[in-house]
Amino acid sequence: MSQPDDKLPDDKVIETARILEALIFASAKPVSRREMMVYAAEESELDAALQLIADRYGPESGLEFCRIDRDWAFRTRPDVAARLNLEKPVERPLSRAGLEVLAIIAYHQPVTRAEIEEIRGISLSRGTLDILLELGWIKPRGRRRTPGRPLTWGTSPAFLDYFGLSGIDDLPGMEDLRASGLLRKGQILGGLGEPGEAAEPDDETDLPSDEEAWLDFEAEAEEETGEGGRDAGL
Amino acid sequence: MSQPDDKLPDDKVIETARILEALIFASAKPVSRREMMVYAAEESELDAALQLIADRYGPESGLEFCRIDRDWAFRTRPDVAARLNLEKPVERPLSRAGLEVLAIIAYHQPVTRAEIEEIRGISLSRGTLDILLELGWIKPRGRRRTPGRPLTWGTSPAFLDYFGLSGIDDLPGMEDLRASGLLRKGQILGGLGEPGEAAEPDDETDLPSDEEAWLDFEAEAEEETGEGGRDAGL
Amino acid sequence: MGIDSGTDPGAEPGLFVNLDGFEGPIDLLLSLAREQKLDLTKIAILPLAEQYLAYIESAREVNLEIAADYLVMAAWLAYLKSRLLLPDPAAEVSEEIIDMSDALRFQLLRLEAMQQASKRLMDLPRLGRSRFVRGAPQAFARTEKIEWTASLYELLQAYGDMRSQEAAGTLTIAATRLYSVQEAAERLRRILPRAPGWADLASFLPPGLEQPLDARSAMASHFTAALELVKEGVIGLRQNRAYDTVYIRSRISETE
Repeated sequence: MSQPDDKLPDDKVIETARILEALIFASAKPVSRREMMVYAAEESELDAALQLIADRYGPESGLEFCRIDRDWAFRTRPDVAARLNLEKPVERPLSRAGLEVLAIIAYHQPVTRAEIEEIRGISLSRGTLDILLELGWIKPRGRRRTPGRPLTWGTSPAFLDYFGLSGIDDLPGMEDLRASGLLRKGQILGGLGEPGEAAEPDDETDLPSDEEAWLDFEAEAEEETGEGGRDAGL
Repeated sequence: MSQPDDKLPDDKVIETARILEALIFASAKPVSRREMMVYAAEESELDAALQLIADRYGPESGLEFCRIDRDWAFRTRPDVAARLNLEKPVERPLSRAGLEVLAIIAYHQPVTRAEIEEIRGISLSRGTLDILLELGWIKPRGRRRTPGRPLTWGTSPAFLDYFGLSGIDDLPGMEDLRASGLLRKGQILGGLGEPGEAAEPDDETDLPSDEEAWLDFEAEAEEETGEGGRDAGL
Repeated sequence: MGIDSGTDPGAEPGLFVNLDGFEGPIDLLLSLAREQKLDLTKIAILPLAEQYLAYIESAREVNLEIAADYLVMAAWLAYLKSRLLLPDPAAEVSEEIIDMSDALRFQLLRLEAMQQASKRLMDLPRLGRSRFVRGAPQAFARTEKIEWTASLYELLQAYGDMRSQEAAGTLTIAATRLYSVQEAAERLRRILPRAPGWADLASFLPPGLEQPLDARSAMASHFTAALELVKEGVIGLRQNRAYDTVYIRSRISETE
């Protein structure tokens, strides 16, 4: 596995190195010499090509070209890996219930917990809203001006960001959904409808900024946990 | 993305480049600037590091350092892939209608469903947009400021990645098509009474750049929700 | 949508006019123009219009069902043709004809450009075809952090499914008093021990159910609740034959 010092790598070796570099990059497992020999005319050419790749992935690179037994693979250099190892994200798809609740909040905001349950026809488990809240995709949107002054929910800027929407208005309306085949049959019953079109005027229309909605929310938390004065909120 | 010519990259930039190279190399999906900024002190350092990586992966490498909109990824070079016998995933081929609609969305974006139908002269069958949406290649691009406020569609970052494009301007023949005026929207045929009127460009074509359409959208978002539009999609 | 007929190619063997292969009237026009190997920018509109009309006519003769889009175009072209054939076109009229012809030409060129663009798009070095991603992607790890993921498609699909079900009429008018099974069970648990012996289940329904839907809903939820209570061993249920009255009795009062 050595390139004679007095000779520059010839074009053939360079070409083989390019192919092997791509092959090893795209392979899920380390690549054996046997697999690589498909692309090289002879053993010495293979060795020269491997040497060329090893040279390209020197200490100035964040990667190294390693031999594992008789197989070859790219690995993150340990010192770089240590800097990259912050948190390992484990991706998990959002549950069906989570998707449904998120969709309802997105389309019907501001919407109360009871209304979400009404639309889904099933009671909401505590964890579902928690996950959405933790994801930062939903946020409190003030209180409904009805008895009990229930808290309403809406989507956050992070929601738009994640789904690549420029605004809530970007969500396809009923017509768009039906036209694209996502809404299957028949007519839609009136009432709940297009995104952004709230069913009833709420308190939150009086709350111009997020900040105030949050204040309101915090006040509510107080009310629930401590014995709190009645008029903590507004 | 420029490194002042009179300065060699300093150690900090070299180190950041190593980390980013490893991060992007290890990821199957394009890595966003936001993810990368975790490892760079400032934007200029990030740009310098990306430039350094791009320089290391020239044509002598079997890999290409690709910009996909504002994200970056390593992909094998197409000329090398032709020589590799890698397993290719089985794809359900898009129908001719699907392909045409995809091209129209790509070249005419943002474009409404009605405009797509006008260009093709035939109504869009249910499921065509649905398939493109399922593939993750298209996404809503805000609403047109015309009566009915129809939803417009555009392509997604995944579209760019799949077709190996850095941006919409890279679409094959885009410049010629723009120059030839063939990307004009609007209805021309079908209205028996007003054949001349129809050829007029519509509102949206008056907005030459995405930026303006964007501003337009933000203004609307502010009106409706009272929240300032964030840089959600970009 | 488009052309619904003739989808079964074996059905009519003698058929030589087939609209199935076309993606709409403009596509048909393009294909007619291509047969003539005509330069679209210089194409004479009149013969093209005539060919289109003849094609649609022959499709009609073999009783093909022709989609409205094709017929609208046919009407438009027939109008254009009549104008073009006008013996002595006044200045105003000829201007209109030029406009119409130009509009048609533009529409043809525009669709052709998009058809070519779609081919060039597919000729690009596509991912998984000519460009490959890292085969062994690595997530850097020290601590685990759950990242919930969802796609816009899934979100829209979930919403679409929900609304589709709603539209099918199973879940309607949410504001009315529909009894949940849970509520019904609580109600039965509360009332039943006070009732002596076997009694009609219907007599346990809450009062004031004027709407038939409300009554049906209450009956359904009370019946389901009753089944659950039977499972718990709290009550007994009896029905003498199918569709007959359902009787209910508390086991608790029985043992006491």
